[in-house]
Amino acid sequence: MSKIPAYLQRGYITPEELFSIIPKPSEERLRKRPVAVPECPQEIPCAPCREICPTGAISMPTPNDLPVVDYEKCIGCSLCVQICPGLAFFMVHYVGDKARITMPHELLPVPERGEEVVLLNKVGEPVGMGKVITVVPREKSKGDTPIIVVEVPIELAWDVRAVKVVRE
Amino acid sequence: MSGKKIVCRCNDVTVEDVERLIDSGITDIEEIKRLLRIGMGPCQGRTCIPIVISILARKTGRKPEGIPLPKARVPIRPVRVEVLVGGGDE
Amino acid sequence: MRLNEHPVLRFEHGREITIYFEGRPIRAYEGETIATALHAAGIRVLNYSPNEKRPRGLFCAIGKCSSCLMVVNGIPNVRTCITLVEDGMRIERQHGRAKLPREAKPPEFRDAKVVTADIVIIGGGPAGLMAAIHAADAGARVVLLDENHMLGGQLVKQTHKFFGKREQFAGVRGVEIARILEEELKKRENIEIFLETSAVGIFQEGDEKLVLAVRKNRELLEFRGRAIVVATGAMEKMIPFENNDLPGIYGAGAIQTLMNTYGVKPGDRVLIVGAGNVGLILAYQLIQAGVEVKAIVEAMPKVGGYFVHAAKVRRLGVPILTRHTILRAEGKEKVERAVVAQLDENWQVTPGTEKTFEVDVIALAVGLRPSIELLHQVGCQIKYVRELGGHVAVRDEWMETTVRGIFIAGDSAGIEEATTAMLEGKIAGIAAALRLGIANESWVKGLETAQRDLDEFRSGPFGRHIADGIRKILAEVRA
Amino acid sequence: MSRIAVIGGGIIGVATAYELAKLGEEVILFEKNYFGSGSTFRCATGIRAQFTDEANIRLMKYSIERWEKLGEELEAEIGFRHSGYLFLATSEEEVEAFKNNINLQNRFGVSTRLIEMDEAREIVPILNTEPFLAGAWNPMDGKANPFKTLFAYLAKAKELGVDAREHTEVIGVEREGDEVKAVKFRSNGKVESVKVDAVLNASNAWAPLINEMAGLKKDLIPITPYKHQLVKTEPLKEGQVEPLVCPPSWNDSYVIQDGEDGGIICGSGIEHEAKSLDDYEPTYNFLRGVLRYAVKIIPAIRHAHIVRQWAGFYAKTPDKNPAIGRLLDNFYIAAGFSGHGFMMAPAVAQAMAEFMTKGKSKVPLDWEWYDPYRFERGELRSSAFQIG
Repeated sequence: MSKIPAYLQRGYITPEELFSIIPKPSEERLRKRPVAVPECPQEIPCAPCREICPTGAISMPTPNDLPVVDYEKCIGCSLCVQICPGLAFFMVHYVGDKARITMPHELLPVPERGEEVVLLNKVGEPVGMGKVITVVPREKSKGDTPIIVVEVPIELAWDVRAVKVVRE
Repeated sequence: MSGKKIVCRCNDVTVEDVERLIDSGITDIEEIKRLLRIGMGPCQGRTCIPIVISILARKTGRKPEGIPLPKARVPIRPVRVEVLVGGGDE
Repeated sequence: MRLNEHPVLRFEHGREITIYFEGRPIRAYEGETIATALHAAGIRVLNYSPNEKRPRGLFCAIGKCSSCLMVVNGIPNVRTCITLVEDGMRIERQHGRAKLPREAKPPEFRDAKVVTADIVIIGGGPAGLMAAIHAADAGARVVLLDENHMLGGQLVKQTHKFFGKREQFAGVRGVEIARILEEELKKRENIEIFLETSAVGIFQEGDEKLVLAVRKNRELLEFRGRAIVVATGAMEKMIPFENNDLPGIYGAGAIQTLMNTYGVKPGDRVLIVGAGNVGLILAYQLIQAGVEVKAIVEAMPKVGGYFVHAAKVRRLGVPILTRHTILRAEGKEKVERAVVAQLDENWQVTPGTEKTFEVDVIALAVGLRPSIELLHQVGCQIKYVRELGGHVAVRDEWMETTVRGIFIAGDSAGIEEATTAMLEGKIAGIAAALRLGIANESWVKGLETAQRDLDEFRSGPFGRHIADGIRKILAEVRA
Repeated sequence: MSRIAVIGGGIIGVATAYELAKLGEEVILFEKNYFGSGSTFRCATGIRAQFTDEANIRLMKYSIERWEKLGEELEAEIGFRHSGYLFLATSEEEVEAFKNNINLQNRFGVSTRLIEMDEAREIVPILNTEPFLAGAWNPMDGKANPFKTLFAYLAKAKELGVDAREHTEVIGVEREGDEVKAVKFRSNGKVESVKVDAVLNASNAWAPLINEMAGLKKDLIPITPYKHQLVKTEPLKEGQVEPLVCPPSWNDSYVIQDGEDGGIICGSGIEHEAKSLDDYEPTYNFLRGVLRYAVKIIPAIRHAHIVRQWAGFYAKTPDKNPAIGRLLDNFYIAAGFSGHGFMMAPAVAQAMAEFMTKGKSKVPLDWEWYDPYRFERGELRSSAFQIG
């Protein structure tokens, strides 16, 4: 029996594991503009990201292949984040000492622009607070999924993948 | 409430009941079905039969492939008698 | 316990009415089932079992497991999970085996309503809908029946977006796919639809096939046609553990029905057993409905479903305990706690690893098996194929079983996905029309396109497993 | 001690194997499917002495006496009880016929009596009394659990050394002159042969095939399988329809509560000749036809749910009486029970075992009446009354 990848035993993938499968965008590229990074390490029959990408930046010879993003071709439009059925696409953009993470948010309440939210890492632990920069509501999203951009400390750029909205 | 592992809800048959019968030498699923009345209740065997097959496979070393599924019968879900008699009756 | 808002779904209630549970008035809405209304009112124990007087509650929610039998208006053995509420209904818990009412009048004997068509399609889920659309386009007169009050099968409970390719509805939510297919169906004048209609048996009378069915639990129907497509989907497996019959333990599908069809929360704190796609998707749906998921336990050493589904619930704080199993449920009349433990390499419980979760719901997502009862009953050859979820009907590349004129598609042909169910439905619908000589040869092309799409979909690690199972089935046909 | 092969693992074969072992014989028992899979496990569970001829009345009176003590003898719970049979008359002519039958039955010690509908309603509280004029009621008739009974016989038989083989098909009977010498059988694809001193053909519907293997004419004992179907409701509280209730003029339709789970079993005279010996396909015609009458007997059944319909064989002879006796020097038959095998088994098994080993039996079985050669001679008996 082949060895079971650690991410399948735990249900989440560490940055090290992820970047052993796909290349990590360069610091320069991360600072230029948002770049799409698929956290999709498993061969499943799925192709909407490739189909929706306006610049052909996502390569995937057959639907069962892993999506690989050509970071230079990626214009940071977020359509892949909106459409991805597995909610596995994220965009990362380094801005000063912060990182802006674009992520899907299919829960209620949907945060508002400017709202401070609890940042959750890949196992749902709160790791700090962050500000919501942008909200694309469900009606405006190409994939019926609201997406939000959240500002997080740069060192958490590869950890924060969800938020929790806490209101009085 | 005792910690029973229920195989058949319709007749309150437990894993232990099935194992005991198999240990006594009854290993044909048709015979197990009739002696414990598994699959003869209102659920018509939907929940219990796969569990019995897996217990049988485990206890006898047979493959599930080799254990025949007891026949499904008309009607495949319970139907009220008055419906069968007075068809078309609203 | 009723859901007022949901990030994806909108709930439309029928008229508010009153039903009486053991004399106590309870608010209910027209269009919902008795069990749903009772559940919303916090009533978990529906009856006491015949021999051991064990409390029993809702389990399957689709009229199959017999766990929800109650006395309704004096009539015993009513399946409350599929019987709709009516104003003023009197509902009592059933205690074991029931007495029939002492006074009754013999009903009149009447002929059943007869509906004829070329092809009778049983099941209005993704497979049946696609079979109907394609058989109709190929020129057949089609009648489609489904047990539920709406078309779409399991799709209507799916809030997540589907995988696959764009032409296979990838990126579209299940609920939305159901709506699109239903619209397509209704555009076609040669399709007749019967909802709330359960097929209960197939009889072969010469060249004609008779599908005996019951509508709304009170009307007998005879569907007569020359070909049948059985697209009856799947049902959930159950596993034995201590007190596995305690009220508050549900099949995953039952929770989806309560929550996503009727807008009723199953409880407050849930333990899920099984980290296949069903368990993972359920966890996400529960969180969407505002229910806390304490953990998912999985006996295998890895997540069985898609990794991306696991990652979605992990980042919302749900632990996934692989190599763990449920030992027992605890509670007096309903679930109060669940005890789990770790498994070693030999699938034995490691002593000292017991963990207790304070939960009021245990959801079983331990796998599905094909609903083959009709196929088995009518005499199709049945074979156990593990890769396809258990016993399945032997069928050829055109989805035709060993009983000529009876075709299958979707989960009833082998547990897979809605996407493949739709492709199989297309094949079965076209094949049935071809076999009857209704469709001309040009339709073979469409059928072959669907076959190629299926091959492509199944070329990954998940699909290869299925393809292995299908090869075993096809070997049986050739033998 | 001689070695006897019993062919057929239904109630007659299993019970006779037990009786033979009890008499010290070495018995090998063959069943091609699983035990009980032929007609026994498909039966309607009823046991009655209300027949219309002396031979069957006397045999069944004795059989019921054996049934009473059978559980004790086999040291197992077999679910036998005196739940009675209630026949209902719909016309004055039928009431007269009932009276004649009752006289005959009383003459041989069977306690049947004519009752009025008030009493009938006491016996069956949910009975529809309106269409009926009177009932023939024998409280000593009854029912038993066919599964438990067969397995109780089988367990005891094995204890006494019977070599009981299921999924083992007899494929040949070796014969020299008027004697059978060996039985050839197949199990798991393997063919074997065993030398025997005697053979009993207890394979009911399949009996003509075995006779043919023994070199006899296939139609020497003309047995035709008729599909006799039943439908059953979900389990219900016991005691609602305890006896078998049957208005014979309504196409022999009947209802009886299963003694085990209380489900109501409904049968009828609607029959179809089986297309083959594996044609157990239930028919739509029967499903609706049987219930049409059942709801008139017990109107409250309308509220119960049918959970299954199945078919078994009435292995019928032309006069609907079984063929019991000797066919060759050491080749015997007890088959063609025409629907009465289960109820007759305790008596027939004992009689057959004694007859095979001692040439005579103390069971009041009229060997002349059941003589297997009567068909060849064209001497048919009066048709045995056929219910459950």
